[in-house]
Amino acid sequence: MDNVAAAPLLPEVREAMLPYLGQIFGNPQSLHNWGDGAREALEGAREQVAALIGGASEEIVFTSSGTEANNMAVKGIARARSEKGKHIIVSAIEHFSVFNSARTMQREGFEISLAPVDSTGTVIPAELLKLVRPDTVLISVMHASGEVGTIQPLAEIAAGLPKDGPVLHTDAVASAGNIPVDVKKLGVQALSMAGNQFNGPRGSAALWIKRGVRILPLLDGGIQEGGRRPGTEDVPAIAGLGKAAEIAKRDLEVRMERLSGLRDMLIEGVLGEVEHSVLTGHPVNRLPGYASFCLRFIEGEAILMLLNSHGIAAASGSACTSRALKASHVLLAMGINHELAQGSVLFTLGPNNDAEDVKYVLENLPKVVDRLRQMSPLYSKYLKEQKG
Amino acid sequence: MDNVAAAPLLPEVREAMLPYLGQIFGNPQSLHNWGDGAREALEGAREQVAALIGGASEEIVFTSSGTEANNMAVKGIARARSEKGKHIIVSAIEHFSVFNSARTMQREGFEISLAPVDSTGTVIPAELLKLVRPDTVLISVMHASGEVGTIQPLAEIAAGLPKDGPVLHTDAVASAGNIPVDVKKLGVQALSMAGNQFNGPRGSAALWIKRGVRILPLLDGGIQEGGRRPGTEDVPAIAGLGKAAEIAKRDLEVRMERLSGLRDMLIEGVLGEVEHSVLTGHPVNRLPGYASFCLRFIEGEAILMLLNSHGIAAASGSACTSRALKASHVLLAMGINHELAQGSVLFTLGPNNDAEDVKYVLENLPKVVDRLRQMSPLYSKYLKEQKG
Amino acid sequence: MPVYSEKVMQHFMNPHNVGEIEDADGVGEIGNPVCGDMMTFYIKVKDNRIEDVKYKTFGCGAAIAVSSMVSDLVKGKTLEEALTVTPSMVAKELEGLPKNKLHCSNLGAQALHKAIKNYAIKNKIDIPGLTDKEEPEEDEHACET
Amino acid sequence: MPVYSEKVMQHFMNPHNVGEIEDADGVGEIGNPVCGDMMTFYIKVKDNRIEDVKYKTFGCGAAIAVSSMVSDLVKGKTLEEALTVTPSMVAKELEGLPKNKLHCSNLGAQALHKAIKNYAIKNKIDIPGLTDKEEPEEDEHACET
Ligand SMILES: Cc1ncc(COP(=O)(O)O)c(C=O)c1O
Ligand SMILES: Cc1ncc(COP(=O)(O)O)c(C=O)c1O
Repeated sequence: MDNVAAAPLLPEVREAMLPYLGQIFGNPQSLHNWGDGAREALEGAREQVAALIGGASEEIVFTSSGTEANNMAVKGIARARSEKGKHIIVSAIEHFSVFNSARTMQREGFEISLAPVDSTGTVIPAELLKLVRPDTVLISVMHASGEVGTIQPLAEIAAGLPKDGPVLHTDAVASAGNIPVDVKKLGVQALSMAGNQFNGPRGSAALWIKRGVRILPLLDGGIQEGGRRPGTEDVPAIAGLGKAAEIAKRDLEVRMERLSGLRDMLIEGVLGEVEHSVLTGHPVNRLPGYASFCLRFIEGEAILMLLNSHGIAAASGSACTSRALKASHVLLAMGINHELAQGSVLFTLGPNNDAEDVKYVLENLPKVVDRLRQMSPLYSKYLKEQKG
Repeated sequence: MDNVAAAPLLPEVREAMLPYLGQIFGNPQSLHNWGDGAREALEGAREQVAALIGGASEEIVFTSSGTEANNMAVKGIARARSEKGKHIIVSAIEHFSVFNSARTMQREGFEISLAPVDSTGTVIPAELLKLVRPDTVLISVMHASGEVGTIQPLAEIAAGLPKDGPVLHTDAVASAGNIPVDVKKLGVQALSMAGNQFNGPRGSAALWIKRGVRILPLLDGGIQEGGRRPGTEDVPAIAGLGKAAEIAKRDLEVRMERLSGLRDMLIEGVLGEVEHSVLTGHPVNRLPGYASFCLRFIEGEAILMLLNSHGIAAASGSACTSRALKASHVLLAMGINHELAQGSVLFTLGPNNDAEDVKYVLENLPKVVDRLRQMSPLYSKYLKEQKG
Repeated sequence: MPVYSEKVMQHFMNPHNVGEIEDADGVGEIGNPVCGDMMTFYIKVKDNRIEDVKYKTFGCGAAIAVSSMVSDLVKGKTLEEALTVTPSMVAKELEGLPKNKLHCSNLGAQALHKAIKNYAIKNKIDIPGLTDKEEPEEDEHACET
Repeated sequence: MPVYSEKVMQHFMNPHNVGEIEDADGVGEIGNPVCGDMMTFYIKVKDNRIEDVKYKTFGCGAAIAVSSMVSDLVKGKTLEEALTVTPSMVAKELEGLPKNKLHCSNLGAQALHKAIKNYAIKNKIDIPGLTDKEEPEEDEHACET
């Protein structure tokens, strides 16, 4: 149940891509006929993606990943607006692609403010709005967290911003295609999304930028995507992204209902059956397929490895799973201490999961946890303290 | 015969990609088993790509396009070395992804020098070496031109550089997979390449950076590609790139011989049968599949459109085909005047082309040219001048 | 979504009225090869009407289609009527042009306008709609319009 | 190319000698949960030999495998022999560890070392190979080693 990292490609999406891996191999920039099929695929996908988020198709720029879309948004908008001011606000729980892009802008002379979150991982609009200054040119707040699933009150933030003030960007990589996303309702001027987060292909992502908002390209080069994102277009990936967007829009409600049901079953089960477990993120305002926990006294990587031996895939925000060997900044920003953060585990449910899967996790997770606790010096200390 | 823009995917490459569009949908960063297949694909491809260019696999960073690889090289190396100096040399015929990246560095305080080319589009090593200064930190010279096919004397340039002096980067997007590319023989420290230029997939490209050469990432984010190029990896595209590299290496000689033969047949035919036509680029040191010309008195876009009506795909460096409405800077740098540059046409031959195709072009191109010349005020002026 | 409309393609593939008129009553030339587009329009005038119109065009697909469309639009028209042909009319009749090719539709109307002006000057007549439109002088170095 | 070697996986899935020794002759604890890894080693010494060794480990797969391997390597050895077990030996016996997990193999050897030291102090004896290796004092805030 690691659908985020390993979202299966929908068969329909695959079908939409295959022609472009075969005979329709044209270049959309070419004048000749063979380019026309590719151009149609590109423009069709642009409309499908725009429709998913309520934007206009000319406002969509295709990129190669959510990371690239976020880099382009943060750096491109900040650089384009640097004459108006050099202050950026990002939330404390942004993905590294936003967070580190902001840090790069810091090296380019910008000042960065971090908007805090509460214990559910929710940005506090009043706190964020207090940080806004006359020279604030960009605010980036994710739409939903890919680690704890919390959905952010973007519309409330947008409503509190001065007119013609900062540009509001949202990283909707974890949310787009999974919950309703409407750029107008959210009140944002730029939005990042990625196909592989809703059963579309890898290498397919997009940045929506409201008409009129200035942005400098991240990549310099030729004329593709109107010069905003040059480089030979990955037509099969883009065609797949379009199809995935169309399907996501079509099936959104049904899918949300189904996944929320499974998620709640999993959350209740884990909290009920695993002692010393806590839910991370917001209890209600969370992504449909996201069930995330911290399990005390044990460490995430070990949990994942044992789950894996039972055929269960999951993710973790523990230090050991991060390669940088640092516990998730998202968990820490929510006030979870380092020790508890080590026991983080995240299950993400997708179209291939059903109640049987959830039951299977609920059968095996307690065993895995127990086995690791039996090995844990922290747990034995805890038991001794309880006794003594 | 527009194989560059529309290179067909080799069936074997397609086969190598399909599994990753299906069941093996794991994330190479995941700890669980499903990630292992993806990780193996990634590391296997890294070795295949490294083998093609004579580098080490840890020195390969996958990117989404040749454009991105060039941006990363030019900006990343210049930024990483900016304390050593702020001077960059690029040749006058670089692709826009190198050229405009250099211009971006100019806005960041670097000085840029342009190394001139001769009338065959060849960089003159002695002229380039004259431009080298103590504060030159980066030199970028393409390996082969994607517009006129000329192969550059990189080894000669490398040999003339001071030890521990500037980093030499080459844009081998047009050459890698098509002619022998060996980073050691070329004497470069960084090299860009792209899969779709040798019948690999779109969205698959790589930057090779010699161990020890410092580079700042272009994209900020997570830990993929060792943090040098974060973002969810496009596993199918990378697997396809690996396969295409393997095949290119295996078939290189046979393919070069076959394509050079067809190319020379096309060049001789055009020069013989189309009056007022000139070959652009080097007569001998050129990419095997590249036949490029300027045809006087007529304009490239119109030529392409009429060729297309005969089922022939080609490209042009004319102002009208460029969207920016500027004639190719490559042709102009070679000393070709604006008027002649308008009549540019480029045929690129690939694995699907044979002698029949060349004959077909040679039958139809003269008709197309004639028809447009009959309409051309420049041609009628020329004829009147000849008479008068 | 091909680059050009069907109409453009029709005119490009089979342009109408291509050619020169040896004894033209008015000739107008515009553009230059440096910019990639150049047109020469020839008109034959009888009773204040454009009895015949021909042109030669060096340039892209749009330039050729625009020349053809302009010639169709003005053939048989009075000079005053012909002068009312605007670039946007031409573009509309062609079912649209890509944004970066709109300058071609300017060229077509301008070349015709120049041919009429040339006729007017040669014949020392004054045509309503002609003098009030000042031709922008071409600049060899400014190709974008 | 899985992250971990077969050997690491074997030890992780079936770690040897897990547990505590109630009446241990020496106890050594290292690491802290903030860093993600913590180990407590227990030894039972008889005739200068490690008659029994047990441990509890909080941490990643590598930390657990390393603990298991260290316990295997030193069980039955003399204290002097046990002190010759180095982190790189542990990593080698495990058929390699990912670069970013090498610090785990340091922890295992250090925890054992501490247990032996604890034994030496309690029994006021001097063991060759012990005093010349100064334990680096742990810093709560420096997790990387
Ligand atoms: C020499 C050269 N460099 C770079 C590129 C850009 O490659 P891409 O379109 O994959 O970004 C091209 C594309 O044709 C090229 O010919
Ligand atoms: C919220 C969020 N933003 C951005 C990203 C990065 O997306 P990608 O891996 O496609 O670059 C992720 C990835 O998980 C994410 O969850």
